[in-house]
Amino acid sequence: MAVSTADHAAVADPGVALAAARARRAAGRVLVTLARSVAIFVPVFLVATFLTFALRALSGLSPASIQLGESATPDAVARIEHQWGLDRPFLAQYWSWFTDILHGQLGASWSNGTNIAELISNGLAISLSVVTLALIIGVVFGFGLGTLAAVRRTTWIDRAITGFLTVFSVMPPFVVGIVLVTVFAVGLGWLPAAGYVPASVGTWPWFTHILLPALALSLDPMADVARQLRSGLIASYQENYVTGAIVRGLSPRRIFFRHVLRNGVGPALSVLGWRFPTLIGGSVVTEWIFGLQGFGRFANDSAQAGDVPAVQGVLVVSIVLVVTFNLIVNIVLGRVTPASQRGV
Amino acid sequence: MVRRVLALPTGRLAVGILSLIVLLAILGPTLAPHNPLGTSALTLTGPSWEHWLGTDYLGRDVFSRLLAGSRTSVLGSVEVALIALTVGVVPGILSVYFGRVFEWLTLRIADTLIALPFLIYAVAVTALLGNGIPQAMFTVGVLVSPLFYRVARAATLAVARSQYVEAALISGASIGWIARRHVWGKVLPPVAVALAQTIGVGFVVVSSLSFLGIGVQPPAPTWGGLLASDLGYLSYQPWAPAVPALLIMATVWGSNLLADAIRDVSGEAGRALLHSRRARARRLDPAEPIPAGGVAP
Amino acid sequence: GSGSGAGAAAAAGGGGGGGKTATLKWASSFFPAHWDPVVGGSGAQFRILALPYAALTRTDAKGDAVPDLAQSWTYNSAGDEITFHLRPKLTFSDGTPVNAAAVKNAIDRAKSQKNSALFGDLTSIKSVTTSGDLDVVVHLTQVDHQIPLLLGERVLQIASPKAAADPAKLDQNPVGAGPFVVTQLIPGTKVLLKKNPNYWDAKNIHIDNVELVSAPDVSTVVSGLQTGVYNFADLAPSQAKAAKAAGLDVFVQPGFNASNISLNINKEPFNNPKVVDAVRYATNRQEFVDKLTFGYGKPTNQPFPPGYIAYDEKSANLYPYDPAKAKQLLEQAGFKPGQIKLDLVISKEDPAAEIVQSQLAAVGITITIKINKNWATPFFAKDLTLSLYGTTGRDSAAQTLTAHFGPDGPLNLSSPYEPDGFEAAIAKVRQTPLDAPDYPQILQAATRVGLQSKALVFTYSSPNLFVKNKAISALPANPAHIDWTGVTIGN
Amino acid sequence: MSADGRPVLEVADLEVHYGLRRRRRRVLQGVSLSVACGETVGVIGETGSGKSTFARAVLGLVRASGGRILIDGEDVSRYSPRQWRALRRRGVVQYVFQDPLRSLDPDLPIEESLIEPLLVQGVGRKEAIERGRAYLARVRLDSELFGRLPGELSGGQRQRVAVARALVTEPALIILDEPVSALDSANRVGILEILKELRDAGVALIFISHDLGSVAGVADRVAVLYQGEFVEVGDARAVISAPRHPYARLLVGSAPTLRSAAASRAERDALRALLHA
Amino acid sequence: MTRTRSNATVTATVPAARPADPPAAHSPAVDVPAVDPPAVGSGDPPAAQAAVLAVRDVRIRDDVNDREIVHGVSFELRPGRAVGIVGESGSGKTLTCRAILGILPAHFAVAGGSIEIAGRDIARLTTPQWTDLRGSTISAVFQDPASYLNPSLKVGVQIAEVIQVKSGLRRRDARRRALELLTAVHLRDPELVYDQYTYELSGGMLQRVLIATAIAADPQVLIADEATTALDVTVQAEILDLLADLRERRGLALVVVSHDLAVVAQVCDEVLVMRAGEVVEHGATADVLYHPRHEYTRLLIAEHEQYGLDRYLADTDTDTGAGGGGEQRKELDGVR
Ligand SMILES: Nc1ncnc2c1ncn2[C@@H]1O[C@H](COP(=O)(O)OP(=O)(O)OP(=O)(O)O)[C@@H](O)[C@H]1O
Ligand SMILES: Nc1ncnc2c1ncn2[C@@H]1O[C@H](COP(=O)(O)OP(=O)(O)OP(=O)(O)O)[C@@H](O)[C@H]1O
Ligand SMILES: [Mg+2]
Ligand SMILES: [Mg+2]
Repeated sequence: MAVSTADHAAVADPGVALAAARARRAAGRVLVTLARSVAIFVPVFLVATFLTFALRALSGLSPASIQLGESATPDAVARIEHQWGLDRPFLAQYWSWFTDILHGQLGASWSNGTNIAELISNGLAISLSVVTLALIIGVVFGFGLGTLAAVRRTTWIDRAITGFLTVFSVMPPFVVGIVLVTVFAVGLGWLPAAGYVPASVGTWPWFTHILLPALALSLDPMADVARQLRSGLIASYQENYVTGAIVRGLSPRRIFFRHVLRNGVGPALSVLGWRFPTLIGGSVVTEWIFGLQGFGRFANDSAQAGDVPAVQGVLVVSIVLVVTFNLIVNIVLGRVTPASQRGV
Repeated sequence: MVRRVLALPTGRLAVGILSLIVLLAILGPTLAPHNPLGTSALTLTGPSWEHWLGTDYLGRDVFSRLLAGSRTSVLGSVEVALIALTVGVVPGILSVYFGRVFEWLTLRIADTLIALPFLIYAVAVTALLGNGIPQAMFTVGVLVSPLFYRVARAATLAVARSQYVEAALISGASIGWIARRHVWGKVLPPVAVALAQTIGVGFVVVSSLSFLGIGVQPPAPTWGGLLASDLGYLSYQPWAPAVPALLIMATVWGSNLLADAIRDVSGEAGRALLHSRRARARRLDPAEPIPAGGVAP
Repeated sequence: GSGSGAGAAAAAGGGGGGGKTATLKWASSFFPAHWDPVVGGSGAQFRILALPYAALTRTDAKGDAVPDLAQSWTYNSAGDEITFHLRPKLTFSDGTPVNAAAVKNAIDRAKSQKNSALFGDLTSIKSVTTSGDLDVVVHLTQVDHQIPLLLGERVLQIASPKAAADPAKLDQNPVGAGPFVVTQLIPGTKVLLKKNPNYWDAKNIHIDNVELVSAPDVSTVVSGLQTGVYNFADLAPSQAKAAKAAGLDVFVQPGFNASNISLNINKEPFNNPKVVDAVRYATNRQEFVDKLTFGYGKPTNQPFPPGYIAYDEKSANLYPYDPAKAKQLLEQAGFKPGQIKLDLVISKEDPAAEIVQSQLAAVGITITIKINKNWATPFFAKDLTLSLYGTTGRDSAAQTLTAHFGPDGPLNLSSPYEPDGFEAAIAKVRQTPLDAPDYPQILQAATRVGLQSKALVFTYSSPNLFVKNKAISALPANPAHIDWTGVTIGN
Repeated sequence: MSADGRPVLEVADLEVHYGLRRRRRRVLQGVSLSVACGETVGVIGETGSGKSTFARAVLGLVRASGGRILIDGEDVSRYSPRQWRALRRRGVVQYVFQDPLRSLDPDLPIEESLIEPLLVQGVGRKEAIERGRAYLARVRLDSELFGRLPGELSGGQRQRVAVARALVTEPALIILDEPVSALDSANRVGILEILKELRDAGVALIFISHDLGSVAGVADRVAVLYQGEFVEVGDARAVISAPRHPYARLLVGSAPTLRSAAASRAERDALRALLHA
Repeated sequence: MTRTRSNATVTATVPAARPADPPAAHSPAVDVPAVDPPAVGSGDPPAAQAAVLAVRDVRIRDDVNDREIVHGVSFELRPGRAVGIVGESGSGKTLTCRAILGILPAHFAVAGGSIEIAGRDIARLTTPQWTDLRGSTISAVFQDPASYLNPSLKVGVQIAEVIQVKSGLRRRDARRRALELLTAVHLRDPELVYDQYTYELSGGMLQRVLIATAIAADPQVLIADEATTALDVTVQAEILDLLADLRERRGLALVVVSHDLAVVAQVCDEVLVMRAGEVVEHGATADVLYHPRHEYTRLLIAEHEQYGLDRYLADTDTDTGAGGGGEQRKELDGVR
């Protein structure tokens, strides 16, 4: 008895040590991914912010035309521009803008003088709710459909799914939005047609309010994920290791979930990283339709109003969002397919 | 490649749809029965013999406007795709061969452009720098170019590291030779896929911009613009958006189908697919698409 | 499951009938960017700012000035000094008393604050003094009997001087003495207000809460009302049919909106009066009304709709639609058809531009529509040759006229040009008390002179359209103003 | 032996590293070899000992980190890509890749891959096809296979295509990396006979193989590579029949023959022990 | 008649002389001590002597150009026995193996004949039945081992997976068993290898891992299609030892495809010689390799001998008489 426990301990110990080593290696990998992504992030951020800032100089817009309305005489314009410091040299303006950004200051809106960071954070909760839900819907259904199509490929199921996906993905989001409102809100009365209720008021109202916009937004990523997954899976089915797994007598299900999916999911996941900016962009349209006062609506309103600092703020925030999201995707990707860490 | 695409029913369908659209783009403006800009007192009428698709809010013939708008619309999204193509593919391929500095720079630029949500950026740029389809197209084109950059680069990388390129190198082949003979064939299908996709994206983006009131240059008609303005008069003509929407969808659908078909027939997998189709046609017993293992090896 | 979503929506939208809290849910396309009335200026947002702010005067259904914070006013005999007598014991929502000092502060601020959008409207005012706690004496630069109309809701909403000590803060936290008090404000998107119990006319305000949000796309506004997300909204004329079909009330708020084609006679080809006349004859006003307002608007060739006190019937047919004559005039001016090519610069997409384009094309003038976000800068710098403008009008007709026809009028694209005799005619208007029997004639005479201006071709007057849930009772028909006095929200 | 003494290839003190910084590992060290015209040198050795790396270094596909390589008298160790291209285009060296599947463009019919070296040299297409077919016939490949993609051939068929491609430019030096591993003995003999003919025609060959019989039959000299070093270089028959270095002995001892099985595990373990000692 | 093996480690003493039975009808009386009965319960009585694999006149057709590639291959395999397939490159050896495993490339099909694994006709197998059969009854190892393992899973996990699925062991036990297997295939540091990915291992190591996966569920038949071609002879020797070991201890039956006649001679009891899809000769190894009847076989052997190591080793024996491995070798006691 005693011997056997001792034995057991002796066996267990190296196991624990090994597990620890494994955990350390995994953590190391995450750190490396992180470091690499940050190394990418910094130049991206620099270039993107510069581009963003250059927009104002190129646009020649000024806060005066927004603020002054009918009293926008040239004198008044000059006065306002001076007040905003727009008569300083370009690089000096960029520098102070950039240092402000580093401090989390996005400046004040031209149209209402409010702190842009505050305005954006107001809208962000809404947009992120919608975008996240859209992403979840898109990913869940995209994975389901893509998988089904790949497994049943070249059958009518595959063709039906691919057809369905293309039809849905090619509908402009605003058409989808209006159709959804007409059917589910006005027609069936199941869901509210517009507006937003914060989750603090109640999870269910919150959910019902964001469901339609999220649906409208989810079709595109759904189609894309499904399509990528389908071709990824098909490609991965052609690999020898699948033959190997068949020969070892693993069930088709198991082969699919453990072997094919793992290797075929890469492109679909990296597409997700890509999709995020598109979704954020898409929220411009959906929020405009669904009367949501989110980030996209803010972006559109500011752009339409010619509120350059607000637009710059929007771009900076979206860059940060996208980069963060990509970081997450990269880490997930790294965990799912360690082989992808080689080379590139 | 063309023949292989045409061998697929979906390929034929895609090519059929797209040729119709191209025909429309070429002939559309001359086919228009009415002056697409000519207003009349008959506004927002339903379909009639005189106006097949009714008239719009200014009393213009919708059918004529659709026809007249086809060229601008198609050219617009083709322009997006071509801009993205040139801006993306060339540096994508060169990044593999032009040394580390170039590689690093282009990679960072591509990362940057990816990070910019392009609809927001397109809204920003066109709103701030002036309205007009060309600006919108250019912006969108540049912003989606990383897709091409990545696709081209990945394909080129895979080829560049392959032994058959080394084999060609050992025979004294120049970079140009290798690009023509080995790289091009591998890069082309994914680029074609990306191109077809981008044409679709172009359409959707332009119509979204029009919907937001950006990028339209009245009174010149575009499908996206028509769609967007029709949505404002739903109570008068609830069916009106269907027509431009269908045209847009058909085009995008056609390009996506084409993209899928190209993907399906390119490379080894494509040849295998064609073989199995031929084989199935020969085989008498029809049902046995999946080998006994339950999954295709 | 499925029902509860609708239930939530309905509960949110019901607005509390049956004696519970009455909530106004207003989706506005003109959500104010600024809540400091001095900065906000006199554009369309004043209707919303009128929720938290009150002014010295307001207008009644006839467009006459009636008491608001001031219970009465008196002119001196020369007519260059007016004294407003305030209601006693009123306070702003921060507790500061509404007194003469507060009014003086408001006027001074409007005249001198750096980012004031109002100083152009107040050129008649020389200075303000207080006389006792409740009397405000306004000293004028000229005899001007328009002041009670001028210092109404439109131009002089009065903010608490204490809050206004920090204008930037006021801009996001309005403090006034109006019928409602702002409880929460999310800039650019949403504002919540509750009834102000200390409003002087609080007994006639039957709305407990207001939720004001920025409206979604026109095509979904109606469905928002239908599903109870809103119960009141601005309405695009094209949606009126849908709104009616959905069982909603569509009502036309009387107003004095008027749209025009602005010409710059300092530039080619409008320095040739024949070309200007050609444009005048080429304009078919009825087409604008039919295609843009869906029958809700009226054609007008003056800066206000027909029926308005300043509307000059005698000038109604000044330049009737006559394309043949227009062509002839162009020919006389030496222009062949298609020879004139012009850019029509506008700030955003507008079907009106397409109509102008097609009408001018019919007489041989080729127009290219240019949409320019930066439009305001060249327009107010008078650099454009051809543009469009629509004004919401002013309570004071004299103000409307000077804005369009005066040499420094912001809407006069041909500054410093003015029609002959306009200045004298306007001065006469100002010198005439509003209740003088010949005031309308004098005013219309000024309009007549103004209409000689070659810088403006008026086209049509579009109405202010609103849509509301039937539970909301009818609104008072005060021109251009939205007045919630007496309005109830029931079942 | 037909070696005329003039070296086509001279490798002195070759050193090759793989990887960067922390992952940097030495794969070859102090490798020296000289191959004369008409001489065949066999290279045998353990998996992963660096045989392919040696070949790739000689061909300029990996950069040597030390030592000198002279091809046809030219020092190529510091050649620029342009110089390499000029040298290669002359068709002086050719290489048969170890993995024929990956060294043939999967999208090109094998005939196209085959004539590529000729086309690069500027030979007209028609002539190139003619010459290419002659070589395909020479490696006994059925003419109906010419239009197939590499993926549609059996292992041995692919390998013969790869060999034919190396021969088609008639180079002075050919490095063959496992050219017969996937071939049946009849086809193997065919290839080996071709190699012998080439050798007799004055072509220098480096023949890398696991098949000791083939090496012994074709090579004049044999080099035994073990952990990145040549541990034994000498006359082919002598090395095969009487290996001296423990590894060489292990290698020869491990090979079964038709008539006798390989050495028993115990014997091999003994040799291994000797090796690690 | 019966051959005996002295010990567990394989020595060079492989099959004693056997009567030249007609290959298809091996006498059931032969050898092989204590073999597990077939794991898959079929209707057949559990006779140890029954063929675990019976290939009868299998024809394989290419549907694309509608041609028959393999024209009738037949052999039977009993527990503990090994059959070798040699022959011309492109003659259809790999296709035959794939047909047996039910994994022919897309447009190939078995056009005639039958294949029985453990008494069950594979033509009638459903997918779940196939899944059951593969791994635990029949398994395979191919050339190019790297591509047959999943690049994104640790190799150890892939072995453990088979054990878990096939033997129903729990994760921890499966891991222990996998480590045992890694030790059994003579990998030096099994714990380390367990946690490595394919790209971190050399070809020889991978081939051994692949064999470990293939035998993880104790199959009765193992198909080795050129499994040692890419390996150097020292590694090859170890792998052959391993296979012999498995035959010995578990009664594993082998199908060995190789171009190296020497390997076949060392491992197999029975040989098929194929050429252009045709089996030209079939018989006991000793008969076929040492008394070839068919002309092609003769050619094959002659060609092999031409570059066979024997020549040089024989040289040594006579010339130097010492030094090389030659004199330590035991002659294959085939019929000479
Ligand atoms: N590109 C590379 N990067 C890093 N290491 C490499 C690379 N290529 C080969 N190696 C390593 O270098 C060593 C030598 O490899 P090489 O391919 O030269 O061996 P080999 O002798 O040809 O083996 P085999 O007989 O299996 O072909 C091996 O350990 C291998 O893992
Ligand atoms: N995927 C495929 N597509 C088309 N033909 C094929 C395919 N695979 C094999 N073949 C053809 O089938 C025939 C038999 O091939 P198989 O791979 O069985 O040969 P093999 O005997 O294994 O040869 P080797 O010893 O060279 O590997 C060959 O002529 C080959 O060209
Ligand atoms: Mg090698
Ligand atoms: Mg084979």
